[in-house]
Amino acid sequence: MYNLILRDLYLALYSSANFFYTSSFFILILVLLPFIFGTSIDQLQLLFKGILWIGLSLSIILTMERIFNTDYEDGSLDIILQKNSSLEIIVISKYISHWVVYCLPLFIILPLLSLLFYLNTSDVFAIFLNLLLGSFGMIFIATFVSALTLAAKRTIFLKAIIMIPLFVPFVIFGSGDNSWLILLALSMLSFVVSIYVSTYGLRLYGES
Amino acid sequence: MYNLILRDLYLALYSSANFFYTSSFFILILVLLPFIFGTSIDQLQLLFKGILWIGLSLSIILTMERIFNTDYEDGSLDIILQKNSSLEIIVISKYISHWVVYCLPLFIILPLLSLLFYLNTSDVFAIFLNLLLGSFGMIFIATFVSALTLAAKRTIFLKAIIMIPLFVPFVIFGSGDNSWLILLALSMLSFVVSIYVSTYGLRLYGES
Amino acid sequence: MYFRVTKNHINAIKAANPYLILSTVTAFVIGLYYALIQSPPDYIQGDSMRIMYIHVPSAWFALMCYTILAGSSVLWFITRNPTFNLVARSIAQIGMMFTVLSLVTGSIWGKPTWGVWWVWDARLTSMLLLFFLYLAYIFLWQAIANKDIASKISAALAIIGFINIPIIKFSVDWWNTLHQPPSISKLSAPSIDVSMMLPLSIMTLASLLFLITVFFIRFRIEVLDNKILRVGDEI
Amino acid sequence: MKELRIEDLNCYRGSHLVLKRLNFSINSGETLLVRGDNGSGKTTLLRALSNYIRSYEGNIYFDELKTKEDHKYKNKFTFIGQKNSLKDNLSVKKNLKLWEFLYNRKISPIEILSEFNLSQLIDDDVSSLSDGQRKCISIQKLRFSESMLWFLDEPFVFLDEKNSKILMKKIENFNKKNGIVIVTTNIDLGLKFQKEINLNV
Amino acid sequence: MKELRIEDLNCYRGSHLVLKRLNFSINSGETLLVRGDNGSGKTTLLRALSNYIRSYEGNIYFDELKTKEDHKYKNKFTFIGQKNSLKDNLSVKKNLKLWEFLYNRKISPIEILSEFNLSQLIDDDVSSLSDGQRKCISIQKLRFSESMLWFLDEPFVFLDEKNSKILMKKIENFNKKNGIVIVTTNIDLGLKFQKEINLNV
Ligand code: HEM
Ligand SMILES: Nc1ncnc2c1ncn2[C@@H]1O[C@H](COP(=O)(O)OP(=O)(O)OP(=O)(O)O)[C@@H](O)[C@H]1O
Ligand SMILES: Nc1ncnc2c1ncn2[C@@H]1O[C@H](COP(=O)(O)OP(=O)(O)OP(=O)(O)O)[C@@H](O)[C@H]1O
Ligand SMILES: [Mg+2]
Ligand SMILES: [Mg+2]
Repeated sequence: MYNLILRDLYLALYSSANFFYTSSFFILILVLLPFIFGTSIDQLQLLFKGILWIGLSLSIILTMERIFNTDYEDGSLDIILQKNSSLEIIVISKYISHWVVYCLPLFIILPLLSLLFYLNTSDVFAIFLNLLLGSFGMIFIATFVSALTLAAKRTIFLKAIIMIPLFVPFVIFGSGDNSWLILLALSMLSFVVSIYVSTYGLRLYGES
Repeated sequence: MYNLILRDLYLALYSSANFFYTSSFFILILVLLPFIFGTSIDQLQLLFKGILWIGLSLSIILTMERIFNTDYEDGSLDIILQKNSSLEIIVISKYISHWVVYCLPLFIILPLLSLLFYLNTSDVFAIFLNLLLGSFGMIFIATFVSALTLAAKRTIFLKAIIMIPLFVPFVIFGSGDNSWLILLALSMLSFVVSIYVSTYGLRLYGES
Repeated sequence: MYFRVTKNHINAIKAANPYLILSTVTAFVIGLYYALIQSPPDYIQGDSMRIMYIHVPSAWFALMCYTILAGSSVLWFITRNPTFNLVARSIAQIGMMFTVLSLVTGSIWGKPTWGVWWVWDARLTSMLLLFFLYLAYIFLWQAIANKDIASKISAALAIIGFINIPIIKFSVDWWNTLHQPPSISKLSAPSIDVSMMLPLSIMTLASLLFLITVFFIRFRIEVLDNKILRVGDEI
Repeated sequence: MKELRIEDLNCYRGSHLVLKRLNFSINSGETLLVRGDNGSGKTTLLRALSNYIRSYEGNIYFDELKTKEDHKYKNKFTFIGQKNSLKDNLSVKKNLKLWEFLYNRKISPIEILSEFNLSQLIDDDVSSLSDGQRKCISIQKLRFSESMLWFLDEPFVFLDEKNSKILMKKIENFNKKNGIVIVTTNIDLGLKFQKEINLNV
Repeated sequence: MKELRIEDLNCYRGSHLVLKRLNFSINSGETLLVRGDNGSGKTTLLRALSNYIRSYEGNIYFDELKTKEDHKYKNKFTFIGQKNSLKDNLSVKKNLKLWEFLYNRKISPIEILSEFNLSQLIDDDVSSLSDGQRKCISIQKLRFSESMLWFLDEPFVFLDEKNSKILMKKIENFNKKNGIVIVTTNIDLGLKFQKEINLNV
């Protein structure tokens, strides 16, 4: 398991998807805001949270192909399946490595970003907590959709139809206040579903 | 030229999720706006325009891999380069097909969306015009960045970093009022730069 | 025939290195002495304005480095002399460093003067974009395996990105923003007190020396990495 | 009688001189077999002949025109490499339709597939084909362009004996119609062609 | 003395029965050559032997244990297919590092590359290697797992004569150490192995 995670991190570090890129992406999205909506502080504070959520969902959607697909295409997935004792371990290490690579950067630069958008500490903490719990859930969802689409080809539309509605509750509750309990529940629910469906998808993949 | 455009449209129709995917994502985001940012009408109208611009930029960034990269990876680009009399024609037909597939949907649903946000006709028309001119320019930019980065693989984020600064002028003027002339000028400028740089990128690709 | 880097040039650069380092350090010591101890505090801003002595030179050099970067890329396209390409590549990192420095010092300065770390005005934001342009230039070069092509492509990017420079430079005049309009670099009478002018000049000189030192070190590495010396000239 | 002639061709890949002072010529109706070890530059040679690589030194003439400068040269050759120009997630039929657009030429899918006896695969996804089946379809790009030059980069790889024979037959027929073929290979296929060069030093 | 035994193997791909009542067995120290036309199911067979395909009928035994049920079977075989598990945009060295993580085993890159005389490519990007060079590296996955079974799907494809010989030598040495090898091919390579089956009907 550690090996698999290390490997994914190594891969992310040296191929395009590294920390810098991801965090720059978020900063850049946020940089567009003042140009569009003007520089009034209240306005920007209001938008900040919403845009973070949109940014997070997009960056997960944008990169979900990388969870299993790239490894599938070049045959590394065969080795991963062979060399690990259980499918659950594979799935869980993918959660971890994908989260570290594509979500963690957001949380590291979040304090900086909230400075730029004039938020105070307690607000930042609430946003942080919501985003954190939400990002877990969204990674779980992305992983199982990615595993499912490995097995069943020509499901691009299916993929779109599954992903987006599942992200909606996270975005709605995430941008509300005091909703971390709901997000926690949602994430736990999606964890259970995801671990089950992802391993199912991986098991089917061999047959395809 | 028509053939190349038809081919891209055919391909998009049967394989690409993103048409459906991105447009449904942005409809959803727009529909979710009240949930994310609260429900005052004035507020929403203000946000509406901005979110459209963010949506447009993101959906172009999201899909730019498809302008040249997928064809490059499976070798179709070799055929395209060989069978067309000039690189300019290839680039221009890519502009058209990509715009039809990834921007047109937004303009088709725009009237519907603006109903939802209580906008009046003249406002909608202004927004429409700005977005239209801006989308041209942004497609030009996306195309040349895509051509330039052909040799660099799997670099979604890198492309985003290059592109977003270039999108900024569009977004600034686009979300202002009465700025269609500036947008027109910007688009024309980026057309000139793009056609030159894209053909340059395509010419280099063969060597790599 | 165009100018070529030879073994002699490289050796000269290598020989000059210790002197450059020494003079940079000296200039910084003197400059900081004047900036921090000798010069009077500003009567409105107090001691916080001392950060200007770092902020202003690094902002200037951030812009200057990009100008050199874009300029040598253009020259490289015209003359195909690989030396220009190496100059461009050597200057990029330094430029990025100055950009970061001016962003950081600027926002440290912003806290006491504006009350916030950051404002979204045109100059500041375009400076942030400049940082991303540097970043993109450096990453793009690394992301392309064939270095021949990588140089061409990143040169093209550098030239396109040059649009940003006039935007940064004139943003303060064009848009009404919070940021200080030019008071020093106005060509006619500088509207600044001599007691501040002196440390600022020394600090500018020190930063310039620093730029040159780092540039030569990087340039030497680039030359050695890229084997552009003629046969027989290898080191 | 047309001639493809290479004069003193030097070609770099990266910083590495791959093709070194290469000279040869072939005439209408002939096939040239290019042999060479892995990494000896066979693929590079074909890509230079196809104008994808243009930074070579030396000259390539076809019909006494420099290929780099002849604007009509584009329509005179077909290059079949290892990338098979097939979209994995589409059916064979839809892929052939895409080729029709690319080459601007209509050919019935059945006609194309039946040559290698693959008609039953018409509605299958490309991703579910075997390697050999994919290769056969890729080779059929030859049908789409009416060119006088075929550049085939290891075309026999993945093909079984039956399909190799079909391809050999195609090459022979093409030669009879005055076509010029260049085939690369890195092993001894036991095939006889009119001319042969070896890129090993 | 260990034995790999296939009994009455039926295997469907999609709705299509690809392997039909297949029976054979091999013992330690032997190599089996599987021949068959394109689409005859060679790759399918190897993937069934490697447990990637599990929906077959019939049984596969290794060392008298059903492979489908033996949890330790995972560590007993290595499958080398057409996909080469290399990331195009990384250097060879970094790719080998990734393999070290995947297989949880450290081997010096030079040791791996020198076997096929590729040491000079260590810092090159995989995307700039020739097809044969890539294939050689892919085959070296064999070094990473200490298994008793090698399943090689058309391993000689893209290899030149020299490299084919090196691979043959590897197979022979492995046989001497009691390893079992199954090799597929669709053409007559002129190679002699202990056993041979043909999947054509
Ligand atoms: C992160 C925030 C900041 C950034 C990115 C920034 C950027 C820049 C840039 C690019 C220049 C060079 C302009 C030129 O050469 O025309 C500059 C100059 C200058 N900045 Fe800032 N700045 C920041 C914050 C501040 C603050 C807070 C102050 C003080 C209130 C300040 C005062 C000055 C002054 C006095 C100059 C010299 C202007 C001249 O005479 O040319 N800056 N800054
Ligand atoms: N894009 C590239 N950049 C740098 N070097 C390259 C590139 N493409 C190929 N090479 C190098 O050029 C040499 C020749 O490659 P080429 O693909 O022409 O060989 P080949 O004869 O086709 O070999 P094979 O039999 O393995 O297909 C190889 O050593 C390879 O590493
Ligand atoms: N995922 C799949 N879904 C449906 N059918 C498949 C799938 N994979 C392979 N097939 C079919 O199964 C048959 C056997 O394929 P297989 O890849 O085993 O052939 P092979 O003997 O390896 O051929 P080759 O010599 O071309 O590699 C082929 O007809 C192929 O079309
Ligand atoms: Mg080759
Ligand atoms: Mg096979």
